[in-house]
Amino acid sequence: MTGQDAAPLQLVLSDDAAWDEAALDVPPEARADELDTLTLAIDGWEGPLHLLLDLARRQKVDLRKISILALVDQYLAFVERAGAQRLELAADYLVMAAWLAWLKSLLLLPRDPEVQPSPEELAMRLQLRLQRLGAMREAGARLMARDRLGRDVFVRGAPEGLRTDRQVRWTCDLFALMQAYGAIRHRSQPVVHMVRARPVMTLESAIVRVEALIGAAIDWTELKLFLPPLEAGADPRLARSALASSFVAALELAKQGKVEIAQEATFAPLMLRRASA
Amino acid sequence: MNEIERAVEAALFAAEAPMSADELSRHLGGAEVEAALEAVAAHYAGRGIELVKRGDRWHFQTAPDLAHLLRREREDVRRLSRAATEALAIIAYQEPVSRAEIEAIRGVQTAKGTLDVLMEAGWVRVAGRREGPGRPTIYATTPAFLAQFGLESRRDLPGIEELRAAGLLDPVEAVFALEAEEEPDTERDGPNEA
Amino acid sequence: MNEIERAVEAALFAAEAPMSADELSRHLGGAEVEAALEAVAAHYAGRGIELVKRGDRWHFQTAPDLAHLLRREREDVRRLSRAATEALAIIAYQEPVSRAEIEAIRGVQTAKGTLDVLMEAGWVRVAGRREGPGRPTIYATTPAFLAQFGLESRRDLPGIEELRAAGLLDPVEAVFALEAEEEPDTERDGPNEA
Repeated sequence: MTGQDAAPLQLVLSDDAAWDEAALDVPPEARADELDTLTLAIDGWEGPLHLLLDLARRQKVDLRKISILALVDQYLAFVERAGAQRLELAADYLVMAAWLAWLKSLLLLPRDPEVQPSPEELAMRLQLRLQRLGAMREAGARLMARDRLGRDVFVRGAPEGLRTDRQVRWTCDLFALMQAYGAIRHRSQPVVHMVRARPVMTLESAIVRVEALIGAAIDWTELKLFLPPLEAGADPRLARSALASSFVAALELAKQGKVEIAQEATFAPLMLRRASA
Repeated sequence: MNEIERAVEAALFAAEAPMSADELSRHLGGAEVEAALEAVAAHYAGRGIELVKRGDRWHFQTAPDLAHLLRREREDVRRLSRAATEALAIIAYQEPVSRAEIEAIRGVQTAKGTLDVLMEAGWVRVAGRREGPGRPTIYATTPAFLAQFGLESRRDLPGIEELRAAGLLDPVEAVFALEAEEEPDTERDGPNEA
Repeated sequence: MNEIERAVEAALFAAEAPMSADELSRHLGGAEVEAALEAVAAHYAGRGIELVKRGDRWHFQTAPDLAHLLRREREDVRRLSRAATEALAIIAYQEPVSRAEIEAIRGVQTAKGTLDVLMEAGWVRVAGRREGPGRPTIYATTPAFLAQFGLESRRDLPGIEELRAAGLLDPVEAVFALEAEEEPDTERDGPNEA
């Protein structure tokens, strides 16, 4: 154990900002020199590795030559005193304490070849971790101490600014123009439905015709004979229309009680005669 | 270059606004800056930037003959969109037309930006207002339009018959006509009779 | 001083942000600017302002030795917490690194806000993901980081060569892999867990 053990224990729960003021631009070594009393800056240490590093720095030797045993003792002493002061330590500080106590026992006890890796190698690895963290802390401090933009060096206060005005040059060719116009013409053409005039016999004319002819026919007469005669070259569809219209005319006249309709069998000729009553 | 000149140069460079000799002197702890200002200004004469005095305040600025460097124009070539091409075609064939007329002919709404693009391209101009309800703005083509499309005048625009001959009119109907020839009568009549 | 040098000087003076030689060349209509940049930089050496290269970008700034004259009341520079400073150093010296790697070196968990602060300052960026288990996000520094700390490149990071030679910048992963291989879980967990 070192002489620092005798120093009065002082607990400082510093806030982060205060830490910055103290720590940032000052190399950690310099700070360690100033600390004659052991200051527990829990927030500043962040974790057990930071505390270990801080303790290691107090040995005032190159981190590579540090005495791991002494370091372990200091750390354990710290945890012990924190416990005595009823200071709540985060669990990871205690986990580290347990691990260090175990490491210390390995280092002090006669060598057990079964234990792999060897305690010396474990100690070396801890040392390497401390070196890495120490290197990064120093690097951070050196970075912060550089000539910084906006603090030590300044850019132009009121730059005119460079502007790139984008100008769009539009292109189009005559074919595209014509194509577009064609598309519009097609799209905007009014939709016209042409209904072709077709020779038909209307229901009205069929009723008139059948009613006129039925007056002369007293006997059953086939519906076909009521159809108008088909002229040569006439549209055959006119005949179909006349048949359909005449049939419907017959039904209509039957409904009116003017004719009677008979059919002997399915698809047999339709027969008409004047209603008897 | 002495230390006061260096300080003057740096301070004016970093300043957010032009500074008078007095302000500068105060900023630099009371140094005598007049001679330094003159020396620095002389040093920059003919360079890309210069130190100038406006009123009683000094500041750095770009050399006037290089002012064009501060604003650079970049050209992007872009193809006219379909909507813009259609609008342009309508204006070309039927000018002068209002936006409402363009919309009526296209059968779709035409965004304000579409006409803006055509005017930005320099092919379409506002040709006054149509007398009548709402006095709508009417649009017509420009000489640049004729130049772009290699036309002597608007009369050189292909006519409807030429468009038809080129197969650009009613392409859908043409396909139908072809089918009609091949189909028997009865089938074709079916859907046509109403 | 030739015209390209004048143009380079004027453009960089007027620019609101550092510019690479390519950007500058594009802005100046494709001019060959490399030689001019070197010439202008040489001309300003020792003056109150200087032309510096940070990463591949150039900008004018005041000479560092004049800081005492120019330092303003209001400080533009943010103070970083110690955690953020360490994280920044780890990222800068060992980029690209994952959060887990930062934590492995620092021995403590890194608060969410720590990396956010660095990214908000524009000094650190997400540099993709590392191929491998969990595909962790990895972080690297930005050109603004180099400009902020006056570094021409990451090679100029203070002491980086010595640290590399001492093996202190070896990938953390490798160290971990070694430990994981050789140590049973319980032993390894001791110092690692935060």
